[in-house]
Amino acid sequence: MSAGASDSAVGVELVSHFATVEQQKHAAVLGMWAWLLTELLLFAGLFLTALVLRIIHPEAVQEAARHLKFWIGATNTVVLIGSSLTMSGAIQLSRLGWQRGMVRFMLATAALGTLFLVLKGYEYYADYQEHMMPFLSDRPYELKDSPPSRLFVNLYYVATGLHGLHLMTGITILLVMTWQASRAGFLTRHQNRIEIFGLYWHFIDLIWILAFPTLYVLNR
Amino acid sequence: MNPTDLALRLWPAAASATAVETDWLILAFTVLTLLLTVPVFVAITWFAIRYRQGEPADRSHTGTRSMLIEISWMLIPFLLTLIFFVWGARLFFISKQVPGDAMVVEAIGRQWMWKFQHPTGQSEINDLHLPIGQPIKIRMISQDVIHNLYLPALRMQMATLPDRYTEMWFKADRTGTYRLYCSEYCGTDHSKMDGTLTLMTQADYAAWLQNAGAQQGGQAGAGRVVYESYACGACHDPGATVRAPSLAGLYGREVKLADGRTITADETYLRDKILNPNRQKLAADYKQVMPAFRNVIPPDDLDRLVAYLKSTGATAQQEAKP
Amino acid sequence: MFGTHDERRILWRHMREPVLTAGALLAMLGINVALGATLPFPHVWIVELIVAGAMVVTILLFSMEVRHDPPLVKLFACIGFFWVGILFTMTLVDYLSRG
Amino acid sequence: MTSGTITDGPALRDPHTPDSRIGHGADYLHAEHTLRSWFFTTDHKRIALLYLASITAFFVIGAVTAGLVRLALVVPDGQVFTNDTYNKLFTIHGVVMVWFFLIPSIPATFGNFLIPLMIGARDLAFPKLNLASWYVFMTGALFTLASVVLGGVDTGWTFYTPLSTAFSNTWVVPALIGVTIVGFSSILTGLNFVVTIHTMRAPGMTWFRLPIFVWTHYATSLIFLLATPVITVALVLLIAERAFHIGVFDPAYGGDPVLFQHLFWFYSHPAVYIMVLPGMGVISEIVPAFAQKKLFGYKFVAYAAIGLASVTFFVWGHHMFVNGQSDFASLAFSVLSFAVAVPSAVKVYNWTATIHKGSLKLDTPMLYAMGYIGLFVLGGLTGLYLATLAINQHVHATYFVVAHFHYIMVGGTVLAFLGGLHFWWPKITGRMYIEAWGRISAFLIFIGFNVTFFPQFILGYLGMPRRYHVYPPEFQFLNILSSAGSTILAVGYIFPMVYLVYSIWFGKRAPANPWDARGLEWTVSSPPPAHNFVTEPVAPKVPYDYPIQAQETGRHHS
Repeated sequence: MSAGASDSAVGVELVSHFATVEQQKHAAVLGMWAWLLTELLLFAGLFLTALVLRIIHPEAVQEAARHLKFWIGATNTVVLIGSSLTMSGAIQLSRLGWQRGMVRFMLATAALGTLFLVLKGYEYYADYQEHMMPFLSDRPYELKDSPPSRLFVNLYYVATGLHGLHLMTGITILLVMTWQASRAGFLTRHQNRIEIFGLYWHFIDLIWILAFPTLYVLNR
Repeated sequence: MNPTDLALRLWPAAASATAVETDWLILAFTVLTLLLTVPVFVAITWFAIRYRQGEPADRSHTGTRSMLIEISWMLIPFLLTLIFFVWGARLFFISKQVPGDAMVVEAIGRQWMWKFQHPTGQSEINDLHLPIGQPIKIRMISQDVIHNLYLPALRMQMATLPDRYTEMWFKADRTGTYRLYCSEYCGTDHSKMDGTLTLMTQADYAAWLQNAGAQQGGQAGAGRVVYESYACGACHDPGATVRAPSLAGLYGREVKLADGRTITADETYLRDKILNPNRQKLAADYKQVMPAFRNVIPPDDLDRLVAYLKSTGATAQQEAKP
Repeated sequence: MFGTHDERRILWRHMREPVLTAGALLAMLGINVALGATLPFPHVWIVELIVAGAMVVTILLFSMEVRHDPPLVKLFACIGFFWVGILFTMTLVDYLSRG
Repeated sequence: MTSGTITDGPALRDPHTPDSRIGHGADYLHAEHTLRSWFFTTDHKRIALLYLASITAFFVIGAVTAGLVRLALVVPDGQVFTNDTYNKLFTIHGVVMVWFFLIPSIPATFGNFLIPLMIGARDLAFPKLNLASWYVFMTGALFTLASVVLGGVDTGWTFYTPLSTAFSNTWVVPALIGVTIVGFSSILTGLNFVVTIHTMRAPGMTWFRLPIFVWTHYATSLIFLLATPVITVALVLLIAERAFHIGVFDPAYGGDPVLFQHLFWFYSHPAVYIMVLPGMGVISEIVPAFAQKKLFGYKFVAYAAIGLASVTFFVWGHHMFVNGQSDFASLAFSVLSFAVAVPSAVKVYNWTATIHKGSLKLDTPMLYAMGYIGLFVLGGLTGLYLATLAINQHVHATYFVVAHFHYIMVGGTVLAFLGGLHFWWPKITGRMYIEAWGRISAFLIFIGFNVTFFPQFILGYLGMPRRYHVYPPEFQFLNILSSAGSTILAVGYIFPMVYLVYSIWFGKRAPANPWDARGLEWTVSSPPPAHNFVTEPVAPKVPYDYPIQAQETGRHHS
């Protein structure tokens, strides 16, 4: 047997309150884009805060940014770009109707996403070791001579934490969908779910592409 | 004139040229507002009567160009209101350009009191005495949350921020007693963070500084504010939920301590008890619950607080003697 | 997996664009990481910002396939960035003009 | 793409619908009866009623706290409550009224109920998401109510840091979490409306055949989507700062509390238009219906809705003229604020021109609409006073501001909400209320409102700061007047609650179109069938095709 192409056609099942499948697909795409708008503005608030901190306390922010784990951040960016590639692969195969290959690509995507979180967790652990958690009352802060640096470090935790939360949500949805998609007939009824989820996944990637330079690179 | 003189006032007193011009600005703006709205109200009422269903009326429409109407009733009010933008902006920027010869008064906002310090060193709490005919710059900062110093008679206010200095300046030209407020909500006693602004002639101001009303009679009064701002009364006032000794009449009295000694409550005793009450000289029948105020209360506040406690002591003794 | 020659050919035809996109993203990331690690000249952040912007555009147009989307979706993709622009510009008007 | 050009759709027929199209079969209220059929419904009409019930409850909470605030202010020396209690009361009033009543009020009820009917769709694009948004709303409400039950919160609805993060000793975190969660409900509703209006319009229902109500809800939804996330993140930063000491605004370390205000007002100024635009939509439906005349300048009003939703994002700094932002920024925000007046003015003049040479019926909804026009104009123009830098320097954070935004929010949104409620009540419930009672309530509310809030303009100009429990005695007379007015207002609010509820059981049955109004929602039976349209809905060739057609075409009609 080949890559798992099923005999039945790829398609979307019509839900009753829509008139046509085209309308239904269009609505789904538009709905996801509307959601992504809100995600962008959510993170924009954090990026703006980073920029303002940089403007009012340039030295302190630079000092704090130098303590971030630049190479873990860079590696994590590579991991996310890789996960975007596998997600694109899953979308391409879903269009071809190659269900088994698609499922493998989806599992790979989830694995890469998890790898990102593991690396992120390790980074937090290293931060902890290096006394870069100013909010812990029982652990003296490394840069205690530069009070404003705390603000940037705090922002780093909120921004990466919120991004991690989005990634975790994404991985959960992806795994549930992989389980559904591994059953026969999924692609004949719900192919567009893969595409819609792909938009979300790529956008989480996009946010990180912005967060990495904002937090790690620009302030060095 | 006393601000409480009139039961119903419809216009606030103005004590500077800027305040008077602000009044003219708002009056002129109100005239424009009426010009723009009264015709609408009249028209609505008139149409509602004239074109009631069943009333015989001409309801035919000529082919007027709606485009022209739409653009004109958008643009004309906009351009008219822009006059007021320019006027308001001009006044605002004048009130931001501090003259070089301005007298600088420092202001500190704190939950829930104002402290003002004159250039000659005298300071006062909640009340502010200032000369007229002289540009005055108030340079201010907050010690905790955001406050806002509001002087309605001068049509001025400015936030006091915890992280940086802000300023406002004015040149008053009318003597009198006016109100000052904190206008940025700042917690429990926000509405008690007010006081009076006394504008006086330069001679009177100089005399006032000489007599240092701020330093002398004001000290105990200021201490009362300190007492309240540190919420001493939450435990020490009669009827407070936490049981703590009453402080009225304490000064100069004999106090029985928990270790059996008896001691006179002099100034040193009061200061020690405030700065470091930890178990030292604990009064009999009471538990040690009071927090230490060392490094919490600034020395000048402590002076005032002690002055206040001394004054309540004096009053109590006088009442007791005759 | 993907046993036959035909299947590999089809697969490559469909995967060429995602692979090239990922390659381009990695290359741009490489530039940014190199700049960030070496800091070769002052104000290097301007170049880094431009490269990051190019990466974002690449993801939008290629990974998210906005290129092939109807005008309405293109508008939706742009409008968010425009609004971020409003937020940043008007806030910076304050911070950059504070005395 | 489905939007855009005006084309004649297929099979356009006379929009004056014959009775033959009026539905048979069970209407949406009687289609099912179990509790489950209400709490797990995906029918936009039933979800609208779930919202109506919840926001009415919140309105009652907000109104009672407002009444207690007015009661406290009868005496100047703060004898009625402790300062802390007073502070908690006005905070609860603000939080509940803004986030749990005004913002969801018209969109979540009438928007939910009417948008599918008006555009000829069977439901919103994402019915399950619609139900989810109600549950999200109720979850947020639960957190906020928890903070109230635990002992209240005293930061004011603006949650300014560092008061909210470091100094308040009340239940700030649950309140913040509640408001954050409610934001998601707004986002989901807005998302649903945007997608629905783009993709679900009936054949032939082009953009310029949509009622203004749909246009204003589209504009509102854009604000939901583009503004709400920014306050979400601002509140998340506050929660992190207060609960975990992960702070970015903390002045103790050199943070800038003014930055929070920027993020807060980037949402909260546009939020005013979340409250105002749907109200404008309601008025734009009521006025033509009761003048029996086409809305004047339809296209201008439609564009003005989108224009307002956009320019409103450029003006937030006028809340911060004296808060420590730069003078140059204040200048920029001031002039941009004046530009907002333009699209606002258009609407008022357009409604007036619509009445001109109409055939007027002064029924309850129309009375509310006329009250709305008057109060909204005053509210809007006093907003310009506040945008004027020198005036703002005096009246910022005084009762002038309080009066101004109550003219917008109560005079605007609440009157529009009540007008809409009376206008569509027959459609929603299938019953008629007693007209005379409706008229009395409209008069009472209009008079009570003005007696309550007009004195506050004077108080503000005299210099009485807002949020003052203890105030100088010279302000007592005007405060008593204001409190007296609020009792009239309260009676005016209680009236509709009584006679509308009464009408559900004892009211006359409503015909499909009791007002002889136009629009697809009036072509279905009252209450509408469970699936909205029994036969394929047909869009009218022009919107507002009332008997009296006005200028724009230049043609003469009867």
